[in-house]
Amino acid sequence: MGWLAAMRVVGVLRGVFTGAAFLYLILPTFVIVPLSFSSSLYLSFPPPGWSTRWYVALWNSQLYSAAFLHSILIGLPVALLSVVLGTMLALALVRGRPWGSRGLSALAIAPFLLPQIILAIGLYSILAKFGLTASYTGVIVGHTIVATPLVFITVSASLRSADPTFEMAAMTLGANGWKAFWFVTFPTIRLGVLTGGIFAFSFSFDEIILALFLTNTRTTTLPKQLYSELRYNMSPTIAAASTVIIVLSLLMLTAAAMAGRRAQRRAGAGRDMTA
Amino acid sequence: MGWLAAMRVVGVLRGVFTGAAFLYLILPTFVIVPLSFSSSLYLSFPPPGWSTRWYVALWNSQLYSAAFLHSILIGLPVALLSVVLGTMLALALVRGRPWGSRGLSALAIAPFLLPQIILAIGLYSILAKFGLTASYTGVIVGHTIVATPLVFITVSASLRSADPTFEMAAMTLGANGWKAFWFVTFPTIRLGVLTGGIFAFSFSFDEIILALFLTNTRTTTLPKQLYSELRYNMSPTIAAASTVIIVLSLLMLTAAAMAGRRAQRRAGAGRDMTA
Amino acid sequence: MSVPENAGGPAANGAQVVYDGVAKRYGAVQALAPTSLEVASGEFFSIIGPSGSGKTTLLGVTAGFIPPSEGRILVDGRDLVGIPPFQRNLGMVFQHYSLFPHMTVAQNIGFPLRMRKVAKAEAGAQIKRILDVVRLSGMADRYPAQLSGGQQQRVALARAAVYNPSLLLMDEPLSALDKNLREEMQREIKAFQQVLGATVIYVTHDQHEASAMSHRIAIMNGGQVAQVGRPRDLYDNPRNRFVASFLGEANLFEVARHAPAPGGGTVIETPQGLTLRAADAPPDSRFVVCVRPEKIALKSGDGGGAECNRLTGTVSDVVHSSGTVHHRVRVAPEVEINQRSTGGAGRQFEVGEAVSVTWAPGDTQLVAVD
Amino acid sequence: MSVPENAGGPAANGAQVVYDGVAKRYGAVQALAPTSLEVASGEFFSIIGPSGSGKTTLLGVTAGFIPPSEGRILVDGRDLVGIPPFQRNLGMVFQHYSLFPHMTVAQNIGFPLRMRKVAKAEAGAQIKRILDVVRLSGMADRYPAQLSGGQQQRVALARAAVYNPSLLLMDEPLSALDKNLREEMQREIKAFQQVLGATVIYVTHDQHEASAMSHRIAIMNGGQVAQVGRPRDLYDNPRNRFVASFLGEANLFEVARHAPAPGGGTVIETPQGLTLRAADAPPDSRFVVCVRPEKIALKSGDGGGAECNRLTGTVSDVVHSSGTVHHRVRVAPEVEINQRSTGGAGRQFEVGEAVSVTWAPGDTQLVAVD
Repeated sequence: MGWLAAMRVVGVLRGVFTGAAFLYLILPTFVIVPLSFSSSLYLSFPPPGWSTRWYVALWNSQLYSAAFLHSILIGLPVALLSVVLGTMLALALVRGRPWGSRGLSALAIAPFLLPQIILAIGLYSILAKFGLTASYTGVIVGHTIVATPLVFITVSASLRSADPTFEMAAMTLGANGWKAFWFVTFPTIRLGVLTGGIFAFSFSFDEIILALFLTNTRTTTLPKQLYSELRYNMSPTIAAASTVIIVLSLLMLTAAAMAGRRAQRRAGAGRDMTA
Repeated sequence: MGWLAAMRVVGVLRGVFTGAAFLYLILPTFVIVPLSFSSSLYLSFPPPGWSTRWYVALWNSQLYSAAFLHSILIGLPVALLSVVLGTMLALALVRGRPWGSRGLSALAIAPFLLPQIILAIGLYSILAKFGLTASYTGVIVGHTIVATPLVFITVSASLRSADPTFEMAAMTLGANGWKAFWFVTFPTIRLGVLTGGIFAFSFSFDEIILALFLTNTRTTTLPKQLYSELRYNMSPTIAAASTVIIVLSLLMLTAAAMAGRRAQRRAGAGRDMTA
Repeated sequence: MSVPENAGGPAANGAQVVYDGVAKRYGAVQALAPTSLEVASGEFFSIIGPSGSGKTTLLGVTAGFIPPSEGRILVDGRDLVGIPPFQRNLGMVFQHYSLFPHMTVAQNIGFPLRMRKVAKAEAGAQIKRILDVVRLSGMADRYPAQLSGGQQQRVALARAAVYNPSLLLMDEPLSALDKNLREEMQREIKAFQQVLGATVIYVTHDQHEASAMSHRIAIMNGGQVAQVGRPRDLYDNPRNRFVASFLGEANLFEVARHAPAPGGGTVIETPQGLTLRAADAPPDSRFVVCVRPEKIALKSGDGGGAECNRLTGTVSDVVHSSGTVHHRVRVAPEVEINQRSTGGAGRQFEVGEAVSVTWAPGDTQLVAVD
Repeated sequence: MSVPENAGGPAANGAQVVYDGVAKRYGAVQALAPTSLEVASGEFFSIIGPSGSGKTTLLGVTAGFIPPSEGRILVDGRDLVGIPPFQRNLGMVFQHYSLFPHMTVAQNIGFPLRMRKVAKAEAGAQIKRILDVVRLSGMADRYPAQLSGGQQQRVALARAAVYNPSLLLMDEPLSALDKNLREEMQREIKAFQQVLGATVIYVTHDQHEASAMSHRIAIMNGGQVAQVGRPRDLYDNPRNRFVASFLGEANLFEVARHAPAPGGGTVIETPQGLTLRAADAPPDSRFVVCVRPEKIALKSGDGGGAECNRLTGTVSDVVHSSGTVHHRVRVAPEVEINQRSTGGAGRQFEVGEAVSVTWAPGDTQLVAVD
């Protein structure tokens, strides 16, 4: 049974490697969490003692509360606009399948992959014309451009895995195009739309470059506030704020993952017996 | 034929909407391109006249050349390290399929989705201990953490679409585990690995937050240089540099898309007759 | 299914369907040559053929998904061309059922009634009635993913039939099921159609399925209808070589020379030098000879009367499968003949044995090449 | 395939395979009950059964992918248990071929030779030889994606056989092909095995495929071997109810009472009040009656001699399919009998006609319930 024993050793080594890789990937982000409970006035590791005073400071900070509110006020319209735009694009490119739809799909994803600093410069020079550089509008427009591809990707995936004969079936059963969409197509991609919306909000909530360029002190977002604080003092309030952002981001990503998984199961249901 | 005519009108409307959506998504990034050919000293739109003087200025700028070199010197090791780490993780989680591999896969993608500013703070506080904050090492470590999930995603997709019986077949034909990997598994995921590597390099080449925190003047990257310039003067040299970055990014994304498509075709080959 | 004789309420009258020169071209490609067919009221009509033969195009044109390039489709005299699918009021069953995964069984079946704005109470009664017919009364609140393949198939049938359409289209509805279930469902669908009284147009690539279920079959090839007829007639009197070889097994012989036989009929010589006798006069066009495996008898050594076709050879293969014995006999270097018999009929032979292969001249079919 | 008689060089001697109490448990679940089987050298041995019956487990244990919980697998006397798959030196053909998409046909076939460090010239000659056998000589430089399904199948065969393994395992190798191609490939695989001389263990869910190709068949059910035998013996003498109903069609009758008949044999009464005669004495255990559809004759009205089984009823269904006529006759409110005949044998009846259903007592099989 030498071969089976060898296989077992390989399995253990694989486990050790996997653990080490995860430490490397995850630790640097989460190192901020213990720092936020430090009793020290400085961001130093390891903390000399423990306290929750920085969370109290965060809670009492007008600047952070305002930034949190701004982030929400920007994130929600971004999610809504991206969902509408991304879903319509996905429907046009995946279901309509126009000539060159592959290339167009790549183009629809490009805004997410191209450097955001260049988008920021470009948007700034356009918005400056209309005097919108420091309003909510500017940053919402910018975030929507980058977040729309996220919705496009999740909705496209839902559409591709949904049986295209669903709509044909609905039509033979008496549903016109609009009813077929509303009663059949939309419910099958609903979870993809939801996932995309969460991603879009989460992106807007975390984004910083566009926020730096397109908000002013009256519309500062949470990450921008973090960034500004960092330049003046390195107090553990930053660590507390970061921890809050991490927790919120993880919650949103978990929600998106769960919605995504449910969508997958749903899509599979109609074709269970195909294999 | 009233219905067919109605369908045609819907088709035209869809085309108009798609075009408008693309203008909105793409224009703000590409508005920088005409600006780079402006004859004006300022970033104003529309340019009063045309010239290529800013490209000449860019070419002669020592700061931009150095930043370009730094970006390459950081991007290449990032791509290499991400490819090794991401591929090994994908093999361990997709092929090894340990208990909880779904949750672990989500965790492996998390570093890409969590806010980079928090990673930057966390890494800074760790690297400060080792005096690595301003070296290449720091930013390479940081970029690798965010880029590894990109490789993990592309390689996992390749592995999932490759027939898992390939390795079993190789074994019955006389290949031990290592040979089965080298001669059969690796070639089938090669294009996924390549795509992931291009994504990783492209990410590093465009990234700015980590670069702001973890590089100094001797290791400034191209996006950071752009950012610094913007704060002091708004000359069209920035537009020229941006145009160069856009062109390089588009080239890399096109290469990745082509590799990805080829990989898809390959993976389909073995199962052509399955449907 | 053993449907109760009085189930289903008032059976709809099956529609009469007339295809009048229906054709479909995509640019220069002719997916469907001008086709004229009549399907009688209440008929179970199957369309079979290899993939790409145009059978799916014909169904798509009927359902309204594909606008025909020319021709008319008259259902009870009304031309369907130009009418959108959702106003054609026909039922369709799809290959993978296309049950809506987010709706329960009752909601799926109720969907066409909801689209027709049928009152809730009335719709509930109709759903209940059709669920009884397909024997799924207890499953109304399940989701499709919770059903077996056969149950999903029944829900799809019920959904397509609940509004009593006079025409049901079925696109390979059983191809996703495994063999045993498929045979059971064949019987269920046949019984279901008898209860409903609807006309059924049924597309399949499985000839046995078509034979088991249909009144008549249209065989398609290369965008054209090759032959239409009852299952038995198609097998016994194929119009051309394609039909002869597509249905069942056929021993086909090329013809080198032929001449009228002294006592009537025809004497044929094959390129391999075999001599065959047929009772019929040869058709005008070029033809091949077709002999069905079950028409052939094997005798040991030199048996068989002079009035028969008689070839000699050696047995090259014997297969016993579910009470049927298949012999393969090599009668010339390049020619093997398939013979088949069921039950105790005829002696069984071993591989390598010398045998005579005999059949009556009347069982020698002369089939046009094209 | 019409393989040249002298192809293939020195045919390997087929391995003798002995399963000695091989079992596999996953926790409390018994995927494979202790199984003992002998497969003779050069035998074509099929394993059939419904999904989940253990046939794939048995193949996986043989190939070395699944370590057995107990028992030995002796191949020519050598115990394979504990030997990794890559040292077992057997050939395996997978359901979807598992051809390596990045290698040409020649590289795919050469892969096992490369793993065995065969010299390049020698390997080239062996690849050329096996390509001739599978008639793909012109395809050496193609990639798998450029081949048809049947050609891919042949490459998979060639790759599994090029190093002359004495044992070939095949896991539903034809299930991905369409029906006509499948029948052609059955013959090719059979001929291929005869050229090679290797022992073949062949897993399939298609009983006709198994019958057409195999010397012997093992029928599995619920992790156990239900019966092993020649195709014909399994059909004619099923050991239990599962085997009787799994193979072909069977008319099965429950037994309410039975008694010895005056002239020998047994008289049986069914719960529905039908009386049947069998030539055999009943087995010790509980049993059911099985009559095969092709053993039954139909006669109009009251025909049939007194020495026969004779039931009367009305024809409920008639199907003509490829020269075979299937009748279904209702002989009691809940009992329908399937009858089948081929060619011109017997008159054909219409639905609704009154008929007698007759068969010889010797064709009444008494089959143990379990």
